[in-house]
Amino acid sequence: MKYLYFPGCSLKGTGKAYEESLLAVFGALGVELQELEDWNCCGATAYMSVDETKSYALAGRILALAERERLDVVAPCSACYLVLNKTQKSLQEHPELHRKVTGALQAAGLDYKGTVKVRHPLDVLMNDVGLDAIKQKITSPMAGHKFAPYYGCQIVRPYATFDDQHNPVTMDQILQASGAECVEYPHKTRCCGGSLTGTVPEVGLRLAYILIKEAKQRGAEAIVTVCPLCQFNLDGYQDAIAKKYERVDLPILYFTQILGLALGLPAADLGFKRGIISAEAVLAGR
Amino acid sequence: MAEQKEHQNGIPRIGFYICHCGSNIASIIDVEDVRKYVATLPGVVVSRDYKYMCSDPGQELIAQDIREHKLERLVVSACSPNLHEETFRNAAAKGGLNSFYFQMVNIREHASWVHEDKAAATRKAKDLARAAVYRVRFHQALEKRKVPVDPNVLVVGGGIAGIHAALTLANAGKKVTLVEREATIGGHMALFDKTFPTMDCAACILTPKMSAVKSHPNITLWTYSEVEKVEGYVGNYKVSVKRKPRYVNEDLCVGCMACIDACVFKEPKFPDKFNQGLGKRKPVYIDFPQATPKVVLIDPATCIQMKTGKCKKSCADACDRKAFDFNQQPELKEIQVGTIVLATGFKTYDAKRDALYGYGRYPGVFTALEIERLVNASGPTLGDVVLRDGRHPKAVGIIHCVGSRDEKTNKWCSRVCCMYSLKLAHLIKEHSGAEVYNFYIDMRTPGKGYEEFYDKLLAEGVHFIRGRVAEVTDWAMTPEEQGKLVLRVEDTLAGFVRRIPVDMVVLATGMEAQADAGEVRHKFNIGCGSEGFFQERHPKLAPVNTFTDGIFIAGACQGPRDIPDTVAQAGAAAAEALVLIDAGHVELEPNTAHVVEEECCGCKSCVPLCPYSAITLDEAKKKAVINEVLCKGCGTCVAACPSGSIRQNLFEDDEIFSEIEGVLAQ
Amino acid sequence: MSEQPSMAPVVAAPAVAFEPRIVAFFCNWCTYTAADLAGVSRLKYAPNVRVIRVMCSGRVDPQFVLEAFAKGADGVLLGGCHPGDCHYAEGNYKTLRRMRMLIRMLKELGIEDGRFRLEWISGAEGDKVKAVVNEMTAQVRALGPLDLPGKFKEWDREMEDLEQHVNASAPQQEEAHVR
Amino acid sequence: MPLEQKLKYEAERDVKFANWVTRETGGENLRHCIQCGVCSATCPLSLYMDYTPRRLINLAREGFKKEVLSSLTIWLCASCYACRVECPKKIQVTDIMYLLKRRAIQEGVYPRHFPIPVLAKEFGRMIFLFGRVNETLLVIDLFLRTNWFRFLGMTRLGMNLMRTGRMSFIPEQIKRKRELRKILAALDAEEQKESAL
Repeated sequence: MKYLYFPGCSLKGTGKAYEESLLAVFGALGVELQELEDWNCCGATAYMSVDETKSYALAGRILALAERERLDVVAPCSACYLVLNKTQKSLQEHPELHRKVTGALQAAGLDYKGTVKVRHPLDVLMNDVGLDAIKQKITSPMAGHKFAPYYGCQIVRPYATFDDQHNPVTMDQILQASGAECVEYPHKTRCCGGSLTGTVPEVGLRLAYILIKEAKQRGAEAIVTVCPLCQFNLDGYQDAIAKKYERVDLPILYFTQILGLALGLPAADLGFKRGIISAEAVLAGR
Repeated sequence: MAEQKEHQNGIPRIGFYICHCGSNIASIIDVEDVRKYVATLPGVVVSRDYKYMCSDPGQELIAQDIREHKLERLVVSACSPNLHEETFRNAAAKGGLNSFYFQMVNIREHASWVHEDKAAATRKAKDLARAAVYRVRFHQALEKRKVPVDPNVLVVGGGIAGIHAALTLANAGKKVTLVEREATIGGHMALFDKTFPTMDCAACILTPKMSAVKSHPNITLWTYSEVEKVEGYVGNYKVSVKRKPRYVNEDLCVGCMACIDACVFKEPKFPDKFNQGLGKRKPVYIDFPQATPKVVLIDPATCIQMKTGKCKKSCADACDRKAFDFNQQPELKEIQVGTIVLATGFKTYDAKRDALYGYGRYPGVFTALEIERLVNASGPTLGDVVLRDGRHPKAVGIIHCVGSRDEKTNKWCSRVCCMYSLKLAHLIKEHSGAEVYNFYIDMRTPGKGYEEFYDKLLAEGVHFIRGRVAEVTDWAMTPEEQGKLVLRVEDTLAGFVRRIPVDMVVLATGMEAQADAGEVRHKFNIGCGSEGFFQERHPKLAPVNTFTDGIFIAGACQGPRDIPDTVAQAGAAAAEALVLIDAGHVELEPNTAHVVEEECCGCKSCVPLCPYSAITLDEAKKKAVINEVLCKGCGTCVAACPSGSIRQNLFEDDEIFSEIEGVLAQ
Repeated sequence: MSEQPSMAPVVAAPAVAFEPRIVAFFCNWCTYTAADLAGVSRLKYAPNVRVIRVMCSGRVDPQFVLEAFAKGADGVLLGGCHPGDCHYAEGNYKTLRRMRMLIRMLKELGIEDGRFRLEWISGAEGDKVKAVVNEMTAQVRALGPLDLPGKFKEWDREMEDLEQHVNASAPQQEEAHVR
Repeated sequence: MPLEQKLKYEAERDVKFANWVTRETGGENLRHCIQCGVCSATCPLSLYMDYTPRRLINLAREGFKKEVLSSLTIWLCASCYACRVECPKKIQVTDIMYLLKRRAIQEGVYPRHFPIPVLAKEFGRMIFLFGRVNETLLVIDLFLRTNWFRFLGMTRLGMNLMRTGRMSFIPEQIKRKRELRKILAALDAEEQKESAL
């Protein structure tokens, strides 16, 4: 099993722990990831507010580069995953946009056909690797640990390609396969406010506080997420939350970190030291 | 206005008529221009335009011209032949011309209504008229075929639509077979407690009709049965019906229910489907006390005797009539009927599909049908409105349009939900005293006494919040919300978002076509719209007819509707069947195929093509023969015949080739 | 149209735009009814299609299609019930089989793909009639005129020229040969 | 308290603006809105907005351009797509927010001191320069351009990120920056051609 890997800016910056744990877990499961050569930023949500066509062209370059390799692309960052999927759909549905974007790409010697498949790590684990294969490789199950599975917005919205829009379950199933328990968490797909915390803190902090507090009340020892922006937002601003509301101190982890532990990988390889809120309780005894 | 000219040698004398249809045609197509143009075509001796060709004076004009100008062919440019072909054929006959010396041109549905460019539409009208003028020269004089109509009728579906249609037909003296899939007739109406807006009790008005069906000498009632196969054509259908085993002899059982008391299960243990799973039943059961026929049946999936063969069969022992038969087998019955009324009903939307409303996840969320059973005096709680844990709700939210008016699920308005939500709001308030909220997008109350009913509910103090609920959640933000289900909604009239805590949520689920509507329509060879409901022949003028003659539709199988509309439509379907029966025969289009014997080479390539097995090979002569009674006139064999020896009346090769030539000539 | 003041530059009068002529064969029960429904629903679509009604798409002889092209059609559209929905049980399956062969033959004759189209349109799909007609009109417009009658004439002329040429040159050759 | 004008005259409407929205990608379904409000109710940010998404859609549809473009609503949208998923009429609310944001920036009517449009522009500049985005530099830049005083309050977060090795002051760059700039230049040329028409 081999895929192209599109890390995106976050996984090289604030989301390093995601990259470290993802690569470790995929390696342990025998899935090869080949980093896309000379990839650029996908434009995320911000660039769309400035220039629509250019924003699609940025994503278009990534897709065109990927097409040359004839492999599915794995995009672990939710924003990248959405932008790449949205670009393909929009170009397909709007001929005029398609003309402009492919024209610009051709000016730089790139060819876009729209043939590449953009996948999420959860999708690959669930549908290509399979739960049974994962379960077989679990060596140190996470028994006794309780987590709140948090998917965030952009991996199931607006395009639910591999999971339900309102009640996604793939990560729940993977965490359960790791031996952990998932709390019933109503905010699974509620927005964390990540794109606003840096700019309008009073708004972003409230959204983050709601998510963390509810997870805590439902007995979770950590929130487990799939998105680097959510992780940064929920992990990085707990000091500010403490100042404004109350101290919450809940570790925010990536699902790949939990799965990595269950696969018996050393915590040091899984980026645990990168969490601002310490996850010692989760690591206890390992 | 008219052009007239002298007759040309060798070509039949053709009359051409173009209709204005008020302004429907004339506002887009320059009818005078077309009239003048057609007058120049070979053979055309009269060319006229007229305000309404289909009117009496319009038809009279044609008949008179035929006599006066000795017309030999007739072309009318007007609306769709599906609407008025018959009208003008009759006009031709009135003038003394064979009806089939006529060709119709559709310039309304196919031109003036669908084009905006006047010049292009007029060009199209000319092309189509020319094609008809070229074609009609080759028309032959034909006669319609007459076939007798069997007076017996099949009604499929025993809901209120089927019941009403069957009784109407039976009261008119016709023999009716009523086939129902479930163990009892009554359909959805039997589940309801009250009916809007009059609030009369559903059972009080339905059960007398159910018993009338059972006791009517002209009705044969087959419940727990399904139609397997339909063959034949209008007036002469052969139908196979499968009667599923009840494991109780229907003729012997008197419905005393002693067997149910005697069953080895002392307490009812299995989910009761009739009560939407809110109550329990035993393996031997009857859906409800007034079930018709009043005959018990056994559920083989839960009965110990059926599963293991090792039960002491106390039920059978308790039966003085010895009605039990654990070895009963399905039975296949064949009947002969002339007409069929389909009244197969609807199913309700599956509330689980809208995950955001939490049905199946939060026990406090109910479907409207479940509430119908809860408020029913003979339901599982005897009319007590309680939550699944036995508590009484203090606040109830009714969410409208669940599975309706939503591009993601069903686009249509289900028509009944506003009204039944009002009814349930009233009943819940009456039975429990709870605070009731209605969440609606638009209130749709078009019906006799419906708006007044809405007004009454407003006066009763039921809350009406205009907004589509975004979420049902147990996430509490305030102490009052603890332990409640919270509905988040924009009160669009007030202009802000509200959170409303309730104990019980009722989902007003919409109406959908039956899950197997697709299969059923194939069996009966009728059409479905994209929503899955059966397709009527014309949305306004033939609402109970289908494209297959002799098969009629009634009730919610054709689209969402309430009880009054359903009953009215059932009566209409029965009347349409009676029209055919009383006429005694039907006339069929003479568009059958026939073999020109001397040209047939006996290659047999046509024989397997015919879906009706109308073609055989005369072994002695080595020539194909077509049975005209069996032929339905599709023309597939005509197109396939390598020697060109098969011809189809009304669709001869000459006719179609000249139409092609005419449409393209300039 | 012609009364409108011309917006075009005065120098060159634009040539009359090409308007494709498309002949359609619609089955009575599904596609013809769908076209009626499009009318009743007042959907607007391109005025380039002329419909010939048949009871079943199974009646359509490939010769009808060829004849339409030969008589000057730029495109031919054939509409029937969806597979499994035929009013006559299975006429449309036979159509499908037959038309697959025809499509191969049209290719041989040099008639482009987009000029012949087979569509399943049920009686409820008025909007599909609109979409198909508009799409096909645009497609055929892009392909330009087919004009088989014109080509036939041209071919006839070429044949005549060739004949004349052959007749004119033959005696000389014979002479040369004799010499 | 100043009195707010609640009366609107027909002359205040800009019908062209509404038509423009329906022509943009994502705006096509604008007119199908039945004002059910599910977008506002599902929106986690509607409580901060001056107009709820439902009201904004209504204002845009009616052509109240000034109100729409100067509203805070469009800048508070976090692009979580909850509204778009719930909408019974498949209105692409998120994309409408995007296209309104772009128009507001174009027309220069966004609130100047408001950091979000500044961030959006800064983001674009960084992509043009490096091909990738460095979150650290982006944040610093942002605060310096809007309210540098706030930057001081964020030092704790910066320290934390440094401690955990998640902060870098050196921007990641792509190799073939010329290729990327060619693409962007081709689109600029296209736009010039269009506006010349």
